[in-house]
Amino acid sequence: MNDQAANGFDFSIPSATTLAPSIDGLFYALLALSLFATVAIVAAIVYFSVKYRAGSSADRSDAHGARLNIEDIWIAVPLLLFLIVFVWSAVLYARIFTPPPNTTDIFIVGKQWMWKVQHGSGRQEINEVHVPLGVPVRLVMTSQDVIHAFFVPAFRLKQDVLPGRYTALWFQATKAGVYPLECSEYCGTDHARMGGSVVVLSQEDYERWAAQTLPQSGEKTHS
Amino acid sequence: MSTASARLHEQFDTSRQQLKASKLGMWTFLATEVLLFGALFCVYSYYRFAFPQGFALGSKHTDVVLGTIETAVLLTSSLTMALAIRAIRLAQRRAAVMLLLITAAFGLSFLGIHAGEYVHEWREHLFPGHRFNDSLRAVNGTEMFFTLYYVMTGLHALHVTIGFCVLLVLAVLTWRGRYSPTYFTPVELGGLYWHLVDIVWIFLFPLFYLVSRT
Amino acid sequence: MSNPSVRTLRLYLLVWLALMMLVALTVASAYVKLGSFNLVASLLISAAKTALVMTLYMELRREHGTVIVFAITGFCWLALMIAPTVADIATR
Amino acid sequence: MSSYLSDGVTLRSWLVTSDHKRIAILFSIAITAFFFVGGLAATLIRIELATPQGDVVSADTYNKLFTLHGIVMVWFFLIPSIPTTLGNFLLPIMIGARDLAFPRLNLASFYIYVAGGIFTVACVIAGGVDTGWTFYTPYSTMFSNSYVLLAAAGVFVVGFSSIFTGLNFIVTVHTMRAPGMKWFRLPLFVWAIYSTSIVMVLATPVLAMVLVLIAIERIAGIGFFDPALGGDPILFQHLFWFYSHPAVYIMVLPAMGVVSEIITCFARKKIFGYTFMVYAIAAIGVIGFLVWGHHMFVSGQSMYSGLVFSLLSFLVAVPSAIKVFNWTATLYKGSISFEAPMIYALGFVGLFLIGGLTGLFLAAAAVDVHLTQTYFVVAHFHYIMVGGAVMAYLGGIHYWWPKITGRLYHERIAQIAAALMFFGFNLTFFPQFVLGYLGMPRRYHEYADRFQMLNVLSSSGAVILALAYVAPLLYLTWSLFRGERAPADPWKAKGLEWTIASPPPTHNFAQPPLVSGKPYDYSPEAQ
Repeated sequence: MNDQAANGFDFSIPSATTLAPSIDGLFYALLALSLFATVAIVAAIVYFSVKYRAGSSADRSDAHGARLNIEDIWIAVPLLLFLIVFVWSAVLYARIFTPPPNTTDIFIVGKQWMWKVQHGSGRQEINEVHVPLGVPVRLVMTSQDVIHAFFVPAFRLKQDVLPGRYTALWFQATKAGVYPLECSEYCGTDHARMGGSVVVLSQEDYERWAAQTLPQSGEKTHS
Repeated sequence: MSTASARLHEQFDTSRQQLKASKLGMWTFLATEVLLFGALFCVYSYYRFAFPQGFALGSKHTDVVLGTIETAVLLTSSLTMALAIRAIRLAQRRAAVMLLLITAAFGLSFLGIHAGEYVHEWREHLFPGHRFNDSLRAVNGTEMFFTLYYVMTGLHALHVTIGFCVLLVLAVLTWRGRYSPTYFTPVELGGLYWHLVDIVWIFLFPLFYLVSRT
Repeated sequence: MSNPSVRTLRLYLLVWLALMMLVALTVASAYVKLGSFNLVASLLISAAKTALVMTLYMELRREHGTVIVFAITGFCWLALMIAPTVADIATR
Repeated sequence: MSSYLSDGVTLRSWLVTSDHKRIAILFSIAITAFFFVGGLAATLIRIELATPQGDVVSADTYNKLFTLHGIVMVWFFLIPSIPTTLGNFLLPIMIGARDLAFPRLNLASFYIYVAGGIFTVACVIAGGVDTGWTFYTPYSTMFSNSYVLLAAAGVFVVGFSSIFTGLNFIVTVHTMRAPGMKWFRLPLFVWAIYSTSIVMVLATPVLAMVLVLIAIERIAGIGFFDPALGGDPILFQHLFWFYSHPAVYIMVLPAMGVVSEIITCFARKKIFGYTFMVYAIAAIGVIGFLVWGHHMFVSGQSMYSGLVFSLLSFLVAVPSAIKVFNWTATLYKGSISFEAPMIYALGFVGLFLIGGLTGLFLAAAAVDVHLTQTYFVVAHFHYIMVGGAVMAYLGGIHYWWPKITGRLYHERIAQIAAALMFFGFNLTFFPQFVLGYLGMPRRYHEYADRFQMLNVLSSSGAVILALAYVAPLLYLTWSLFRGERAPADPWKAKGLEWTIASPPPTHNFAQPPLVSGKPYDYSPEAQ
């Protein structure tokens, strides 16, 4: 696990898929919008509080001159900004939920408190998912018992895994490495221990790895 | 009929205001009843959309004759309930008591018919769970149809039972002359409740008995 | 002794008759192969019955506007709940 | 001079009272008790999370703790808090009535609340419930072996207390306003409580039915959300969130009403854009019912539903934005003083602003895919509920304390406690936004080492917050017995409640007051 400085002030997480930068882009845009609004409002409150504090000699004539057109402005402006952000987010959301046609499919079964993974080549693994770099990968997931959620912070993606039906999560990895995997939908006692990792290998390494059909836990099979 | 008038509660200024408050309070309560049943109608809509064949097949196994009779019985009980309130307005106490008792009797007969249906369905292995008849279970959604059928008609039957008790109490109080053409709010509120229970059945009947009979 | 605000017996019986006919109609409509229109028909008939019961038996027509709004709000909120929920499974 | 407090001092006169003011006090005692039960659970959670390993409590105990914290805080403190205490006490007085429309129903509502509380306490004693306050199926119905039925019964019962209180307020506002008190002369607090009551009445029945369905499925082993039967767990989420999102507006709308009253009084200025504020309250109440799907962007809900719910969630943010702008504009050209209620109110505006803006991150479906089910969401809703609703509740308690108890509290201590609470709150919950972005999931008993620094910050903030919450309990209780006697209108505020004695007589008004103008006719004295 290439963990960053164990508990230093490192407030960044890797961005390891094609969609991650776009999602981060929208995130930081919203952050900027929020910072601006917060600073503006708090500054106004502080300024008014100081200038018009009880007993101050500020000019208070025409205090109740209700300029209602300002009311329309601060209805229209937020509405407009919100619609812009909505369209931006809607386009991204659609891309997140529409896998490209030719994906490498990996089958995942969530079970109370572990992830069972089955690759196309027959290779199986527990709590670890090896995926190829640079090609679209689609995880076809279902659950054996309760609702879990397959969450990889470095990919900025998560998808609930439901019993009784399949849910899918697609991504295209852009950086090799090992990224933490977490279960983010509460699923019982060891919900916090249901983590694992997603290992991104280059295309050739993945093929060579997937070809070996040694069972991951290493006990000798009779064949 | 004695000109009994309401005891004006001290927080009200006029009895007209008190009547308006009771009516508004009752209608708000009826709105919560609509939404209480509404959650079940929402579950019904969701699964009817998901399993159209299952619901059609399930509906064919309900007894449409008894269902129709029940609907007629409940609608007629709404008539007698409305006539009972009309009778009180015309100060015909004896007629009002009779009509209230007839309405209660209709309610009871509805419950009786419905109990009969449940017994019949128990024998035909139509209760969900391990006893559910396998040929029906093969069609997706049929068992869900019957799960919904028992929960929704069961909750409705519970409301009919409550209504039945309310009607008996109202009949006794009317017999004792508690109400008069100028004050009969409790009977009116009881009537509103009874009509709503009838309206719920008006929707339950086609959704369970008449999904498709072809 | 007739109190003007009281409706004639005839009206109550007429409403009852209409309700009975609507019951017959809804049962009959189930035996006709209309496909998805079966559901629409049965809901419309039920709505008609409900309207009859509410306006006349529950005397909504004579009530203050607020009470009518309260009476209708429950059903509107029900639609607000069912429509998006069914839309979800329909577009999944 | 006899008041509602001195009319009858026997326990019986309190336990079977039908005076809305006494019922408000009964509620406030019960609610404060539950607040500290939930608070204790929160303290244990924060202690556990100070270290990455799960070393203070076992995983099972931790799951029961956060579930208890959720259930108690949501249903036994936040939802009843302002409506049943300040609402019960002030609504009749503010509209010039002698009492609520159905006083006995009001008392019944209190005892139903207590009955629900008894179920929940029984559930804790029996061994607790570990499904989270959201009761998601199939875990809550098929897999959890904790006391789910007892918890569901407690919430089911307390739901009816909410419905009856809402019904009582709606009928009272419609039928018992004093002469001249037209709809658009109602104080914004009354508008907020009225809109909250409509949301309570229309949303809570669906919660009651969902809990019944969980009970049926858990007892009978078959039911609506069981995948083996073709059931769909997502349908449970639809029904649950159809109630639970409006529930968050039940929690914040009354707080908005309180803040409007406080800011106008301490800025000595009419509210800016009264009509827009009323329409904003109504809009929040109605649109609040259409947005529940934003809790389910990654739950398996269809993409198109997600987009529609995302759009509607952005629309519901607009009325909240209007309110924040109007509160700020009210300060313009006022004569602002900073007693404790005003610190709470301004604190509310700041924290509610951050809570609302982070809500936009979650309404944007694409960003929500990353942020949902992490501590970002935990921080968001705590900014709205704790930074918003609890701050406003305490602001309201301080603002109307002289009116309710006839006593003055110690101003300096109250201001310090309010400031300490503001600081402690931010230290507790702001780090959680960063934790959420870094990918720390919710409801985790153990977490990765890289999250420890921020968790330690948050836990230390929680200690300060806990202290800040204990302070009002102490100095307000002290003021009950030793506080100075309060005049009828200590803040020189406008509003019918300030025209009668402190504490008010049992029947509020000798004869119904005549209302002539719009509320808040303050005029800032140009010193």
